[in-house]
Amino acid sequence: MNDKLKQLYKDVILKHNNDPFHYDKKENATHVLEAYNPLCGDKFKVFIEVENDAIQSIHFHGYGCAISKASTSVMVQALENQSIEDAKELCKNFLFALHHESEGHPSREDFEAFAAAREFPGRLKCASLSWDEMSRFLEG
Amino acid sequence: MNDKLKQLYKDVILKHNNDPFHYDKKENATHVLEAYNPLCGDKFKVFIEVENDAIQSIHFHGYGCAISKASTSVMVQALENQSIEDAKELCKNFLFALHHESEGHPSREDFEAFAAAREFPGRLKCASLSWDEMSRFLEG
Amino acid sequence: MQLKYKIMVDPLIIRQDFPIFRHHPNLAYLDNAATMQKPETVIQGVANFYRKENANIHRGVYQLAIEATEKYERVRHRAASLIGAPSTKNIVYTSGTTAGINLVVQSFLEKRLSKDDEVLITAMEHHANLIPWQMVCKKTGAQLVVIPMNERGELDMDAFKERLSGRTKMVAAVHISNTLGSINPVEDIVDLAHKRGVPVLIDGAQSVAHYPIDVKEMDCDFFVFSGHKVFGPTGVGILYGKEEHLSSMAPVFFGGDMIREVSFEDTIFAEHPQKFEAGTTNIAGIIGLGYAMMFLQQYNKKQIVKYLDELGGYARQELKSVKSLKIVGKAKRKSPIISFHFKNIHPHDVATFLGAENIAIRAGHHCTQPLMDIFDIPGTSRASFTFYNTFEEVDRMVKVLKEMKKFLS
Amino acid sequence: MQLKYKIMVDPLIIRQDFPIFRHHPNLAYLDNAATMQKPETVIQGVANFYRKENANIHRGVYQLAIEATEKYERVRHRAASLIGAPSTKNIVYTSGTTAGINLVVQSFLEKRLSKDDEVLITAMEHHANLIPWQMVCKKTGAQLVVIPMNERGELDMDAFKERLSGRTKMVAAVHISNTLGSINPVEDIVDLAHKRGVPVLIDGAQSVAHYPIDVKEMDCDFFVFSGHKVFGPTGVGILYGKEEHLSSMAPVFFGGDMIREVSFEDTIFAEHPQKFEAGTTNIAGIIGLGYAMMFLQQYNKKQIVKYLDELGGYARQELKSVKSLKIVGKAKRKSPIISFHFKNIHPHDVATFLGAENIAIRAGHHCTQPLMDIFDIPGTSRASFTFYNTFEEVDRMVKVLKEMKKFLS
Ligand SMILES: Cc1ncc(COP(=O)(O)O)c(C=O)c1O
Ligand SMILES: Cc1ncc(COP(=O)(O)O)c(C=O)c1O
Repeated sequence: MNDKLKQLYKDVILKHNNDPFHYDKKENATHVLEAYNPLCGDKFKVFIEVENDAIQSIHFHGYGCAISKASTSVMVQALENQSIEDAKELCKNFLFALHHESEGHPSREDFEAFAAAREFPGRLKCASLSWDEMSRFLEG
Repeated sequence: MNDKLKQLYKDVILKHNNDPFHYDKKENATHVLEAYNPLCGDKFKVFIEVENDAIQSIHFHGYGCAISKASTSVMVQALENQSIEDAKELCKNFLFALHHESEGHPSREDFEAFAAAREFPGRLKCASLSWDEMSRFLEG
Repeated sequence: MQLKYKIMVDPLIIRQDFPIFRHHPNLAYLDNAATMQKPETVIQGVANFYRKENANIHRGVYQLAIEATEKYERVRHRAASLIGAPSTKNIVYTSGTTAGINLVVQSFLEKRLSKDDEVLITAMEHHANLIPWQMVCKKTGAQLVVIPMNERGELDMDAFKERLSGRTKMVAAVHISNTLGSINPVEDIVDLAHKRGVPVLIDGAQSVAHYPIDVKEMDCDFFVFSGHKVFGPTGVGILYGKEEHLSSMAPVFFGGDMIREVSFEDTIFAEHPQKFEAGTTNIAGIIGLGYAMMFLQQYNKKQIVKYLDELGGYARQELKSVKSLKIVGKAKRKSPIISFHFKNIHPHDVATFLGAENIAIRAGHHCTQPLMDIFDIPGTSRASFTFYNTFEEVDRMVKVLKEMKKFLS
Repeated sequence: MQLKYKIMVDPLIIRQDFPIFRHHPNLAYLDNAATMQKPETVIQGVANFYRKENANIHRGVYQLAIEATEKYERVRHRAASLIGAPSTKNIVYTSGTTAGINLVVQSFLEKRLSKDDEVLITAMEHHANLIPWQMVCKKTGAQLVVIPMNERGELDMDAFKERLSGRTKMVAAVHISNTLGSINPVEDIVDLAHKRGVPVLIDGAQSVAHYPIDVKEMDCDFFVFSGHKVFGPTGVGILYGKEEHLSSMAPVFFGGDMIREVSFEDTIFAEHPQKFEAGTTNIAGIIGLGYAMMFLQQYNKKQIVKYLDELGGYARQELKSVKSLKIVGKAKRKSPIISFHFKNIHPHDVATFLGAENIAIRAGHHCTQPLMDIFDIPGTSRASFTFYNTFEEVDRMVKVLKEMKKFLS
């Protein structure tokens, strides 16, 4: 099998896809985002409890490919208990790691896993779907 | 100048174009045909008096290129005083001479003049415009 | 594997006509239902038109313009002969299937449709043959009625008979489902509808390239297809209509080349088909479509169908050997369009694994979202074959699917 | 004759990019207002797309589909930059000028128009920018109001000011008349209309190839043009629209690739521009249009205009030496489109004499029949130039006209 593929579907993504973090519906959350890609039908709801300018709890539910699901799961895991400002920063980091070769740029292992999607331009959107929506929400 | 052109615009056509036969409006004629080519705007009215199954008198008026005007003039001249049956035959002869190499096929000089239009396929319709309309009328 | 029969439709020879396979020798192009690759004659036909013959049509007196017009109009004859239309007057040039259907909706149906009338479509329509009818129903207050199908993806003809009624003003049905591959009994559909005096539009986007079409025999009122799905250029298509309909329909797009007389006060339109072809059409595209139809007419459709039945049958059988793969669409009469899905693997991941090995399939809802809802899946992976595809390509696809399944488990 | 100035726009070099002149070395192609010839890069661009890159767009996961989609979407950037649009979201792909205008009429204007409202057009509109407005007026009971011009073919701007009123709901004007060559003061038209809050559509079919266009500066609400008149393929065009309009407009053609969600009950559309691009568009044509715009952008528009002003001026001056020839259209600001007529020689005869010497001009009403009625002539002969045309071609044309005149007298 193709090495680039193996790179993409390696542990982080497969793990999160098979065992997503906080995969649950919380319809009563203070904020519910919908991350939807009409071209492929991927659709996740992200349930966020915001209090005191911080994300107190965050869950997600929905349907999508391994990449989009894992990326949403990684996001949920990364943003829980973060202040809004820190969450913004994390979104920026993730999207930067996704789109740019990160020479010397320190990044998290779970973020870097998605950089392999750069080899599959058709899949970049899958990796960024929920993060894009989250960014829009956080930046107001 | 191009020989084929000279062939086309030779005496018969130029004569009839400059001095058309029975060029006059007779709005009270028993039948008024309109020969119209929307693609180029050529439009002739043909005024026919039919009595006793014969064309007693025929005139035309309108606007068109040298070819269509001369061809209409030749038609008017040819059909005057003809029985409907003979007129049908003349139409057939003209249209045949126009569209086919007339090997040994006896035809009239004034008809043959238009055969040169075969070299200018864009102009065939000009030569046949009024004749086509007349055919449709005669064949009922 | 070994070919078990002798065919004259030899994909290995036919492939040689398609430059894409020279440039991508390793490409298994199994996305023919989305768009087909083009034979060299079509590509050259378009290029040579621009290189040697280019002129605008219909009004020119000079040689290039006359020849372009003749060539352009000759394609109407070829289209008529390809689908068995009685005359070139039945053949309207469009920009594609979608445009053809929208034209019929706006120009033919809208003025006949009122509140409480009904329009019948099938559960397996492409969005192109669904949304236009849905929208005209919304506009007029009519009802869109959907003919259901069984779980194999076969139309429920009893339900169709039941739902046909005095209120039905139009039936629109896809000839071959682009998602399930089901071949619908269009002759019966037309028959039943006509018994009630209801006109029928058949969406032939997926049928013209492979199956013999005779619109006179089928007796449908309208038939539409796209150039790019019959080996031709993008941006062109054909709408066939019965003359009695076309002549009574008012044009809905206006511009040059479709008029008889114009003043600031009023316009008198040309006759059909010209009145539907406003403005400069896709001249080069239509000429390219002529070459595509010429390419198609070289082959015996019976042999094409025979080959594709074998190829599709083989693919379906081999796919069964992939663990937990489910084929969606198991109609008895079907074309070589095969949708499948895995419970735990998203179609996009499937397509990515195949794409990495140069195997092009499509993943998603295939513009049949409501059909996906019926099967309660978000999408499928779809492999669609034509007669330049080979048994070996099936083998390659199945091999990758098995590897993927193993890797992801 | 001798060129009197130094130009970088050198027609003899530019011609070499156009294969048509290799295949017809003797052809004087003076019918550029009808359609332009295509440079090799455009022809190759389309052919190579089909040969090496062909795939349907937007939904594919495999490499070909992704690359095709990117290439296709990049053309939107180029179109935006060519006409100074702020964003690709302003750029709607259409099948041509005619389609763009019809879309604006149906989707933007129709729902805002009622009885006693008025739509203003000019007396020199092409049928494409006349009949759609006429028909929507008929349908809604609104009035089509025509802005007159003087005998030189210049728009009567005082009359325009007078006719603009509270009832005016739309102004549609041609940028450059395809019959008279008049260049209309579109900036003033837009200014005046906007002072009254009236939106303006500009028909740029004849302007984009030669003149610098900046829709932001012009501030028009809509701007339309055709690919085939800017050295590009047939069957494609661009509609520019302000985002505030495009976002509020409902699509009028429905099908695949323009939706967000679909069920049998309802459809939610995608955003603009996608919602206006139903079905498989003319993908290869749009990619070819990209190459055509690239070709255009190689040249400095100022130099193009300078050359064409000289060439057009020369042609007008030389034509005056032909006995009894009358030029129709003598606006001060004009492009190299020259209509002329003889009292006693029909335009078709003129075109035949020129055509026999391989000089391609157009004869007829040029899809501006009402304009012909104003000048009380049934048609004109029209020579229209672009920057691959030469002074020598003018000389050839004039020579034949003189011979013809002599022969027919
Ligand atoms: C001024 C003008 N408007 C509109 C059109 C129509 O363009 P198309 O036929 O490409 O749609 C033309 C071309 O004929 C034109 O010259
Ligand atoms: C069955 C069916 N109908 C309609 C269409 C729409 O065709 P086009 O996009 O060429 O207009 C397609 C193709 O996607 C199809 O498969």
